[in-house]
Amino acid sequence: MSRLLDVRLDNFEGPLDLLIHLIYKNELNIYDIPIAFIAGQFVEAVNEMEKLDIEVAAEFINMASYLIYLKSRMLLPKESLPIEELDPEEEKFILTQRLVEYSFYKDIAQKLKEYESESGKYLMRTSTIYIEKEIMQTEDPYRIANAFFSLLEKGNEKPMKFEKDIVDVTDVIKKLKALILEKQRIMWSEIVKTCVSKREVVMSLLAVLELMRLTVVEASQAETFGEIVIEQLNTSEAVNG
Amino acid sequence: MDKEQKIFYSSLFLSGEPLDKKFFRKILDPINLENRLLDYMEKFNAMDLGMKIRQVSGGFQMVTEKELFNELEPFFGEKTETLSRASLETAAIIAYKQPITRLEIDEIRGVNSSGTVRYLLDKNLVKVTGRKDVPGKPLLYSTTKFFLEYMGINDISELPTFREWQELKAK
Amino acid sequence: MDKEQKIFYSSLFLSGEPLDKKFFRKILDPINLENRLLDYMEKFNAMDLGMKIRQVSGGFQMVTEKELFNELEPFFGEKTETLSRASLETAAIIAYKQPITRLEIDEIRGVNSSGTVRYLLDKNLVKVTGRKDVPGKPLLYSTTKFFLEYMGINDISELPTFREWQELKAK
Repeated sequence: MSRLLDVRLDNFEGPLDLLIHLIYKNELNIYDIPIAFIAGQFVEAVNEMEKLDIEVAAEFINMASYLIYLKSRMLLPKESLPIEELDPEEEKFILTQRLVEYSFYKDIAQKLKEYESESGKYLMRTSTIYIEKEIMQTEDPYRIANAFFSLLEKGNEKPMKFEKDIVDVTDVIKKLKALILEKQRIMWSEIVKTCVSKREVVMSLLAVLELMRLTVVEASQAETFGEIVIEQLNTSEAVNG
Repeated sequence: MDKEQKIFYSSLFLSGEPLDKKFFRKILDPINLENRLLDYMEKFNAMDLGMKIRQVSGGFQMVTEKELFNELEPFFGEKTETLSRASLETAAIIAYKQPITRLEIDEIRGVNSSGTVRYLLDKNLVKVTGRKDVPGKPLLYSTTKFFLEYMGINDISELPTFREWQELKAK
Repeated sequence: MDKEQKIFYSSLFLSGEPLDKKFFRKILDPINLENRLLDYMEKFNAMDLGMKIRQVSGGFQMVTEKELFNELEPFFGEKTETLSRASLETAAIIAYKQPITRLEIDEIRGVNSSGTVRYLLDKNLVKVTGRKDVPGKPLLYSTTKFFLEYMGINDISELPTFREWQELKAK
């Protein structure tokens, strides 16, 4: 049984976190890590943990192989290294920098956690209060009276207002004829747009049907619920009628 | 300062809305509580901080002083849009003809008023006060108390009459 | 009490978020204002009302005191989960290195941070502040004003510097 069983890998934010844990646990100097030792510890820890989230595991395994690589490099005599590769001491330095930097943020995260919990004890209202009009901005009752009685007066001047809305089918036919004459070809939806009331839409439909009966126009629809196209039939009667 | 007193002030600050005595009975020692709260309120108001604690129906509320209204209003004033012509017309019809159905309003205005009526309901200027006993049982609308406040009148009867309106208009 | 002082307190009472000096410069006499505001804050806090004025995210905010947390929390506390270690780490990196790309965060943490960054964005603790002028034009992230408010700090510079941290560690 390993002494690492008290810590599960998913308690670590990543391989750097685990490395720092191992460094502190073994009371090592972060600025001068014994690579061979830490590589051994790291690989051991990773090996013991089987049931890992795959994505996280990859990061741990990458780090394990990197440490083994670094360890083996450090064992080889310097002269045997290819020129283009970094000096293993330099690589170790870079790793140390990363660890120190990460360790800084790890501590800051801890600090933020304290801030968070402290700050959370101050309760506040997160919604702004808008002052009610204690001195209420009132509407002038005259405006209300004016709105009402003006309406009534308008109604008196034009007592036939509502009747005027009633459209006559012959008027609609006239309107449609003019439209079709002008455009040759018109969509039903365009006709609907020219209507001011539902009633006029119905009238327009009747008018179109009437114009079709008189073979003034022809209507076609490409698909069910599709757009209806109304086209003028090129007869002199249509143009003049 | 006494902890209870601090809790009283802090609760009112956090709430912003009125808190009733029932609330404070839950959070503070209920025995003889009301007298203490009134005492705390008085003390707070005596400090003259710009905020005041006022008694509202059944409770307390922390508000800002009336004297600061002009300074605070540009930043914290409730946005009151004045009513649009459509809303004004509809409100006027309801005010003079209440209770009235939507269809009857439509007839007077000559246009559909459902959007406007909904807006006035939202603004608490009108309310539903029943159904008319005709086929379809349409809803009846009336103006609210708030409408009276908004108009600065005490009673609907204070609205100008047709004669008064004509006289006013003539001027 | 001075009217200006009352306006200061009332504004903080009304506002649902910290108010910065810019706000008060609009509403109050801007000459030497900051000193006066700090003085008002001190006076208010000395009154020990249960509410406190604190300096946060570059502004002033009225909050309740920590000591009343246990009493007030059941009624006014918003249940919010605290940030996970991953979120805290990521937020820390963004706070110090802003503006920073996700890849740069990943490099420092040694793990993929896309989920965490998204979470912090959702929580309004970080925001996108542009794109880095490198191939792929990756997004740049910075911490928000709300991050400061959430942490109860006035400015990022209040966090320990790397050097300060190293010195502490050396001891």
